Amino acid sequence: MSTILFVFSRPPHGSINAQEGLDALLMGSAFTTCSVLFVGDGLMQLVAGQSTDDLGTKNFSLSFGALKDYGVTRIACSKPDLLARGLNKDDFLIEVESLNAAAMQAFIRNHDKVLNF
Amino acid sequence: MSTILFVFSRPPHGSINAQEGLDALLMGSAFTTCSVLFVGDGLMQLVAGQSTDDLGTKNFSLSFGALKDYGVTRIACSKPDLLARGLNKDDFLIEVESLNAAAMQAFIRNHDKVLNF
Amino acid sequence: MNFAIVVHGAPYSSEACLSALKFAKAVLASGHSINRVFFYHDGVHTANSLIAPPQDEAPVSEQWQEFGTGNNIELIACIASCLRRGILDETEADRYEKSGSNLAPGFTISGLGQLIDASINADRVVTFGV
Amino acid sequence: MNFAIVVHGAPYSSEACLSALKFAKAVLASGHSINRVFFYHDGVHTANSLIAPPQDEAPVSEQWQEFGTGNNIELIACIASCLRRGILDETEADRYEKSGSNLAPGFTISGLGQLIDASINADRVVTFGV
Amino acid sequence: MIVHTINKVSALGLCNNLIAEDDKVVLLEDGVYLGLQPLPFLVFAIRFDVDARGLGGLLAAHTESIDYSDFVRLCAEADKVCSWF
Amino acid sequence: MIVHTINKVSALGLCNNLIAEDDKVVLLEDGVYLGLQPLPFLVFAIRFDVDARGLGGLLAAHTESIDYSDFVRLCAEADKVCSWF
Repeated sequence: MSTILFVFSRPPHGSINAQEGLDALLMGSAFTTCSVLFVGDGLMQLVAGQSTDDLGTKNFSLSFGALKDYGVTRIACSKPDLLARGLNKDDFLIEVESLNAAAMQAFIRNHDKVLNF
Repeated sequence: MSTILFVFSRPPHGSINAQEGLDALLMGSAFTTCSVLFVGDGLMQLVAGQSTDDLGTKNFSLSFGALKDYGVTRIACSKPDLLARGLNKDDFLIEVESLNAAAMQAFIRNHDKVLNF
Repeated sequence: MNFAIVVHGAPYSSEACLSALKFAKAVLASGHSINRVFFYHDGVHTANSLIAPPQDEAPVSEQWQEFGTGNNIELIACIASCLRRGILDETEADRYEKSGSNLAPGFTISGLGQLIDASINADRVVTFGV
Repeated sequence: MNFAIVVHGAPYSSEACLSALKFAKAVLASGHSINRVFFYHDGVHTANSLIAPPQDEAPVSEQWQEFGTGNNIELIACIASCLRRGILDETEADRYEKSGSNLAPGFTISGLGQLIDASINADRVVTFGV
Repeated sequence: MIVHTINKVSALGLCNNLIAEDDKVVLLEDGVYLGLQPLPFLVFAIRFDVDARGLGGLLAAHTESIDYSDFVRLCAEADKVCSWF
Repeated sequence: MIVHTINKVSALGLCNNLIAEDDKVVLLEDGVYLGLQPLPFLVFAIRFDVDARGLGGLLAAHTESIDYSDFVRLCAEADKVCSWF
């Protein structure tokens, strides 16, 4: 069975890309082995304390807490992109591996398919 | 009567923003005094020799030649953005003023309204 | 003071449509007026009557309808943008021999001249882009 | 070799929809096959039957219909993306009590599972994003 | 005085040459991420967008959170509004 | 070998750390503007997109113009395709 790596590169809330990517990941993990890599402003999806009450949109960041329960195998982010944004992993709402360039390339190589959002 | 400055910042063909911006400029020039400023990858709208025959989309760059006939007052681009792209004005299909930062700020100040595309 | 508001973003796909609505409400709440809201580019998707969003997402399109109708504010969807994107009123549906129309109540399909007219006559123009 | 193709961009608004079509045609011309084309995000606008583009612009949506029907290739539009964006078949129009439907012939509305299934079973997945 | 609105990080590159010394910048939507670093302008960020993204405690000291009524007031005080996206 | 597609200039920033030495990069749509400068990868650009933008004579020497059948062949030769947008 093909394994799938989901790559998330868009910030949350400004467009629905992030939310529709997460929907696809949750669906994917019901069918096969899936992992996820956050790159660029996609890292912003993981920032803790998101509160959309006043904005009036869905706070889908709460679903990230359930990724492990859904069976998502590895949850990782780009270390260079983390540093470039002045963030550290304590700012995130879940535990995430941070990978350097070589480790990210290996991560991609070790999956059969890549779906980008 | 309000004067309008149109600001074009998107490259052509990848999305319809550039084409719909041009449509708005042509309409605007029928009603009032209009000028246009190209910034960022919007400068790429002006590159000569665009040929969309194989792509199968509309080659709206041909309409830029008619801007003066439509009464568009001034046609200008960002000099820093021109240099950053390694382009010079000979690469363009029409004659365009290139403005430095101070001149662009004055250009915006001297119009009543700004419409960005 | 009189505002013209221009919306380039589709509901859900982009936040622009929701931001513009919040801004428009604040304009009225501040005692100013709005001469027209012009939906251009993907913004015309706001006028699609067939949108059926999930229960847990804000019904942005419906909220615009209520805002326009409730405050008697013109909501204009650009005709050229609409035709390219499949938003039709009954007249256009007939003209192009389409099976039906899908323009939501409260919206009017009209030409780009309405954008220029609104821009010229407003004191301020604010665009919500994508 | 078997390809799955994923389209995120709406016709006209984005070139992605047109690039995907050119790619799909080249896949078949090269002797490969396509197991499914999955329209997600704004890509589902391709399935809107009410699009009436100007004469001088390529009718991308119609070209997809012809491609799918002519080559017997599944064109699936994601149901969740469709509902948010106002693309409905008759079943969904009835369910949400809407005045009509606008799904173009040749397209089928179905769930996200179809994206995963196509990705797993294809030899290659290629996404055309925005 | 001109109000410049910025709704995404990449749009700063379009306008940073065009913002005059006495202009004001309103960050909204994904543009609020620009409020994390100091910028050489007078910068305001829409609070709803800041909160939605969990950035309340992360904004640079000089980035002022505002609501939509403040945004409208800034637009009314300005000579015109220029929207970058 | 992985084929990476890039369809806009800003997407290069997302993937430049993720492209391995033996990978190949296909520029399409607005991504072909990246073909104007030398890039440290094996770079191909879709000819239809290059021509539509008037870039025929402006591409960097090492950027190779290809058509869609070449693009399909590169995908078939690769282990997988990764799309950046």
